[in-house]
Amino acid sequence: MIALLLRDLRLAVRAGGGFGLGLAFFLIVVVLVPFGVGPDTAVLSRIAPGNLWVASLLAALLSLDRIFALDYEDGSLALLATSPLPLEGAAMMKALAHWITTGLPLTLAAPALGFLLSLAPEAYAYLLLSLLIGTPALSMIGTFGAALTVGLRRGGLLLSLLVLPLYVPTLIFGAEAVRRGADGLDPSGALMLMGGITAGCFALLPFATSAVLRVNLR
Amino acid sequence: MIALLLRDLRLAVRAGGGFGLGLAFFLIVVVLVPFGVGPDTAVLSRIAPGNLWVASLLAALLSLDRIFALDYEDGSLALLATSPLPLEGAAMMKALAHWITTGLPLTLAAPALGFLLSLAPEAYAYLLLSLLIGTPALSMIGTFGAALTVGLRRGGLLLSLLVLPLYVPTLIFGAEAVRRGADGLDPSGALMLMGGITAGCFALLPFATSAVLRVNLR
Amino acid sequence: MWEYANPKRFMGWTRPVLPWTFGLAGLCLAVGLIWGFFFTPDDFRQGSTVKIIYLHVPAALMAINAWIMMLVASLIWVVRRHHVTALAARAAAPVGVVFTLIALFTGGIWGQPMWGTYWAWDPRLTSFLILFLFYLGYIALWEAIEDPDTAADLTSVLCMVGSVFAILSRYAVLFWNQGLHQGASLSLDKEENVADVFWFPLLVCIVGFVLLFIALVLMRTRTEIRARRIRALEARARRA
Amino acid sequence: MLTVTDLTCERGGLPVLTGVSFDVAAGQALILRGPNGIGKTTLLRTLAGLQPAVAGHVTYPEDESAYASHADGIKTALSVTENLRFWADVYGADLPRDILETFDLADLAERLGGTLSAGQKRRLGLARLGVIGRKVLFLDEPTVSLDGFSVKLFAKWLQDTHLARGGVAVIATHIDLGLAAPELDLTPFKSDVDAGGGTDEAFL
Amino acid sequence: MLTVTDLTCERGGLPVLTGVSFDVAAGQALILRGPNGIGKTTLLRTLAGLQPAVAGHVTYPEDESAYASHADGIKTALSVTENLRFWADVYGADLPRDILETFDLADLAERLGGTLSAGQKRRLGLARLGVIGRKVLFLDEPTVSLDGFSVKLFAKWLQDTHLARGGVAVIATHIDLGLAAPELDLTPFKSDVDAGGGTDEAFL
Amino acid sequence: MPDLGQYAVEVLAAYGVSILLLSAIIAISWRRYVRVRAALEAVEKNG
Ligand code: HEM
Ligand SMILES: Nc1ncnc2c1ncn2[C@@H]1O[C@H](COP(=O)(O)OP(=O)(O)OP(=O)(O)O)[C@@H](O)[C@H]1O
Ligand SMILES: Nc1ncnc2c1ncn2[C@@H]1O[C@H](COP(=O)(O)OP(=O)(O)OP(=O)(O)O)[C@@H](O)[C@H]1O
Ligand SMILES: [Mg+2]
Ligand SMILES: [Mg+2]
Repeated sequence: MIALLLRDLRLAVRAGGGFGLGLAFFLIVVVLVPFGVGPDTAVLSRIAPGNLWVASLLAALLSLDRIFALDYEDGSLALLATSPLPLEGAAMMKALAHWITTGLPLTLAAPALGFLLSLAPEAYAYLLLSLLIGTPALSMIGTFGAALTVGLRRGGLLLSLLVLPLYVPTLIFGAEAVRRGADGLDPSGALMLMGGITAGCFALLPFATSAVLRVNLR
Repeated sequence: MIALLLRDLRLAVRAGGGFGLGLAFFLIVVVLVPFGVGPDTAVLSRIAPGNLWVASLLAALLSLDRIFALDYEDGSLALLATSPLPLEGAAMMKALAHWITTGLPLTLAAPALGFLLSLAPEAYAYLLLSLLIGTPALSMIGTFGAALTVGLRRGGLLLSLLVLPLYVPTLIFGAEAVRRGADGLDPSGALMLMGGITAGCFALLPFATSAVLRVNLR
Repeated sequence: MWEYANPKRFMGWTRPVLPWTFGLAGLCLAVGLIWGFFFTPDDFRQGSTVKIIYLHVPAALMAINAWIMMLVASLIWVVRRHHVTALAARAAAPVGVVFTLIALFTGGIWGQPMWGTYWAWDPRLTSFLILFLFYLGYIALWEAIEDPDTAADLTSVLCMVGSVFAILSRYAVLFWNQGLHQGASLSLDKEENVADVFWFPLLVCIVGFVLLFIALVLMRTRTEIRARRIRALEARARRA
Repeated sequence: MLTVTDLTCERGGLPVLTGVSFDVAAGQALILRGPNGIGKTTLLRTLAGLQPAVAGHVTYPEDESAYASHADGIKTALSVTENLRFWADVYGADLPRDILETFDLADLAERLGGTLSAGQKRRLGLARLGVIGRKVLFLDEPTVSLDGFSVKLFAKWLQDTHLARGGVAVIATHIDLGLAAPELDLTPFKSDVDAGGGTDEAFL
Repeated sequence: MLTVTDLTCERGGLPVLTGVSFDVAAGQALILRGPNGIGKTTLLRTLAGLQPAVAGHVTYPEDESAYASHADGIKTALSVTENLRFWADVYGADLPRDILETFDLADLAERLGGTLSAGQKRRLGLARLGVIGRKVLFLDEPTVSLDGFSVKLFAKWLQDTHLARGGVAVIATHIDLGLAAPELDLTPFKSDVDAGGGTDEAFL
Repeated sequence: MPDLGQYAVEVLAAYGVSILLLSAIIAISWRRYVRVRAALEAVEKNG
């Protein structure tokens, strides 16, 4: 299982800076918002928590379709499914690799970008914490969506359509935690609920993912 | 050339509602923003023009990597390049097909979504107009970006990274036009500049695209 | 009981049932809507807008129930692999979408006189928007997959996972915004029930919507079975 | 070691092959023959457990099978050695020391998968079979794109290493591998147009 | 009709083949032979104009060539007929009436590309060559995955239709096509380790 | 026609659109029902 994780990470690095790209996309989306919304600092700071969370969600989304697509096309997925590796474990490793290449760098970079959007100073700690707790759930849910659409050409867009509604609870709790932090309220409720979602996702979704993969390989 | 356009459109329709999906993604991004930003109508209405433009940009972006990737992988792109069809024409047709499947439906649906974000009533006409003028440029620029990254696995993210900065002028003028419309100012300057960008893109980018494709096929 | 889910048996027993269901649905809807629209008084506070309730509440109820029916059908498909249940779930989704749209639209229109806005990010309204998105994704997945059994399997899993997340979203949305929307007051035992003048025609309308849903799902399931049979026959003919 | 009794497999909702039965003893190979589209790939995928059988039984020792498809599962961004080591790790095996020589890949050890020619890629795909050390192999046209010399190399490995160690192989191919193995022509097993079974059956 | 003089082609920055020269007269085919990795694919891509030659000349009538690669360019969501009609439209040609029979695709005419077996796909890829009506064909292992019968079908089309009409074909293959055509073994043209040319030269 | 007062537009729009949507789904379902039935009959006759 570790072999799969290492291979995926190595491939991400080899294929032209897999690590940097999610991050760069995050940066660009965050930077685009002022162009669209206008340069008013009060408005920007007001919408900063939501903005950062939506941007990280989109950054996570963008690389989802590659989680299984390449392995499916070159035949490795069928070979993996007939290998001694349990497919549930493979699904979990895939999600983990996705998180390490997108969720983690994005979390670490978010405070710097909060700065660009004049996020309230009190909120930085909660921004970091909420992303740290929430992004693994995004990766796991996304892996499930990627497994659903793996056989389909043009799956990218359908994948987003399926996954985005599933992201809603995580997004709400995440942004709410940061917003509460910025307003000086207690965000621990939201954080705890989000932790529950993440734990639940990792407990259940690997099974759904592997079931769906088996169907798609049939 | 028409054959290529028709084939691409047919493929988009066959592959599970190619038309609807860009639209659905647009809808979802627009809907997610309030979850991130909070339900306050005043804030939402304030950021609505930028929001709608950023969302349409992201919806256009998401389907870009499929413009050439499938044809590249199954070998049709090499066959097309050695066919009597001029590659510039093929590039233009690809952009056109992309616009018809994403830009156009998105433009038509934008007013309905403006509604959800309580966009100022005066701005609807300009929203429609600016998207109608601007989205073809998004498709053409995106096609160029897709040609740049066609040989690369995991091109999707790199593609976004390359294309998003190129989208900035279109975004600025588009959102500005809508914002001015909402504030009751005259948006014709921004609209005209955007028209210039679109015309320029269609005049020059097909050549750049075909040059880049030839290099990638080598 | 399960044998009625065999495609041939299903086609057999639904043929006579279908026109009756449609007829009854039409009757209930006509009675309920005409009663409600023409023969009920205006509310002292809401004026004539109470009349929207005869469309809004049944549509909202059925929008949720259609999804629940799809969930049950998906579970049956996964456990017992009866083709008809999978096809019935597929047939129900567009009907559910229409009910969702009606609930959203009538609610929005009602919002203008009551809350002064067509759309507010109220939890109930927002949950419905999310439900709408789930319907869209579910239908898109069905449409995107070539092989019908694969499609049935994948959409079933999506429906089950989606249901869990839909419930989570409901709680999340409540957490996010307290909202303007009215609480449930249709319960039969509560004191502060809607006045009887509104309640009886509403009940007839609800029955009408339920029957209409059943009729539409039966009809569309019959269509799906026939389409699937065409597919199977053509595949066999090509093989020959 | 491998017993197949009265197997029916389907593709696209309809049965493709009906009543396939055969036995392969340890140390034996079986060559599947039949024209394009008869159902060789379908049969191999069913044997490998990638798709369920409509009827019949397949028995072989558990956790001892491996499947090689038309596609090789080679990662273009990993080198030849890295590709092989990955599969060795997944199967918890060691990389046999002479595996690169056996499949004439020694010169290419550090080359990236993406820079191999069609036949070199295929040799790498076959080398995976030597790495994972499974006893029951299901091979779908393993020699596509190989030149005559490489075909012999592969046949030799199969005969002298895999089968000699008591392995078993079922191989679909259109060419002559030069193996002394029984052949099974699938044409007689082609399903009748109105044979029962298959997921479409309920609708016919 | 096709003249190649002193051609050098490169792959991955280094020359692979040096000094390849041959002539193919109208109505003639040439079979390229050589072990895996010698450079057959590279040579064919250079001839087809997909990559530039390092040195030497290739001449053939303009707008008369077509290339068929390892991949077939088949759209899985289009039917067999739609796939062929698309290429006919691109080349401004009509769909020959008997093309489906020629390649034994008549039964599959309405099937989607994605539901074909490996060999059926390949036959569809070859049928494209019959549709576009080009005179100079560069074919890279055209018979991969084909059964014996289909190989004969293809050889017959090539001999009786394409070559008989004055066409030309250069074919890389590892098997015996049963064509009466001269063969060219590429082994002698393999580039020296320190042969000049190639984009890396400036750094050597 | 009952007197709908100041909210006539809203109430009528709600009824109009709802009935339109219901008719649409019924019409679409019915049209497909008829078409698929005819197609199946054609296939069964030929097969
Ligand atoms: C787009 C917006 C709306 C949506 C999606 C929506 C959704 C729903 C749902 C799901 C129900 C039934 C659930 C239950 O009975 O607990 C319901 C009932 C109801 N809605 Fe709405 N609603 C919307 C807007 C409105 C508006 C603006 C009003 C008017 C003020 C309104 C008034 C009512 C009433 C009176 C009921 C019946 C409550 C009861 O007695 O149970 N709704 N709505
Ligand atoms: N998705 C599908 N739907 C319907 N029929 C299919 C589908 N996939 C394959 N088939 C058909 O099933 C039959 C068996 O295909 P299979 O791939 O097993 O053949 P094969 O013996 O491996 O052929 P080849 O030698 O060409 O690889 C073929 O006739 C093929 O056309
Ligand atoms: N991107 C690359 N970088 C470096 N070397 C490469 C690259 N691609 C191919 N090669 C090498 O170039 C040589 C020629 O490859 P080519 O694909 O032309 O061989 P081929 O004769 O077609 O072989 P086959 O019969 O296996 O298809 C091979 O040795 C191959 O390893
Ligand atoms: Mg096969
Ligand atoms: Mg080659």
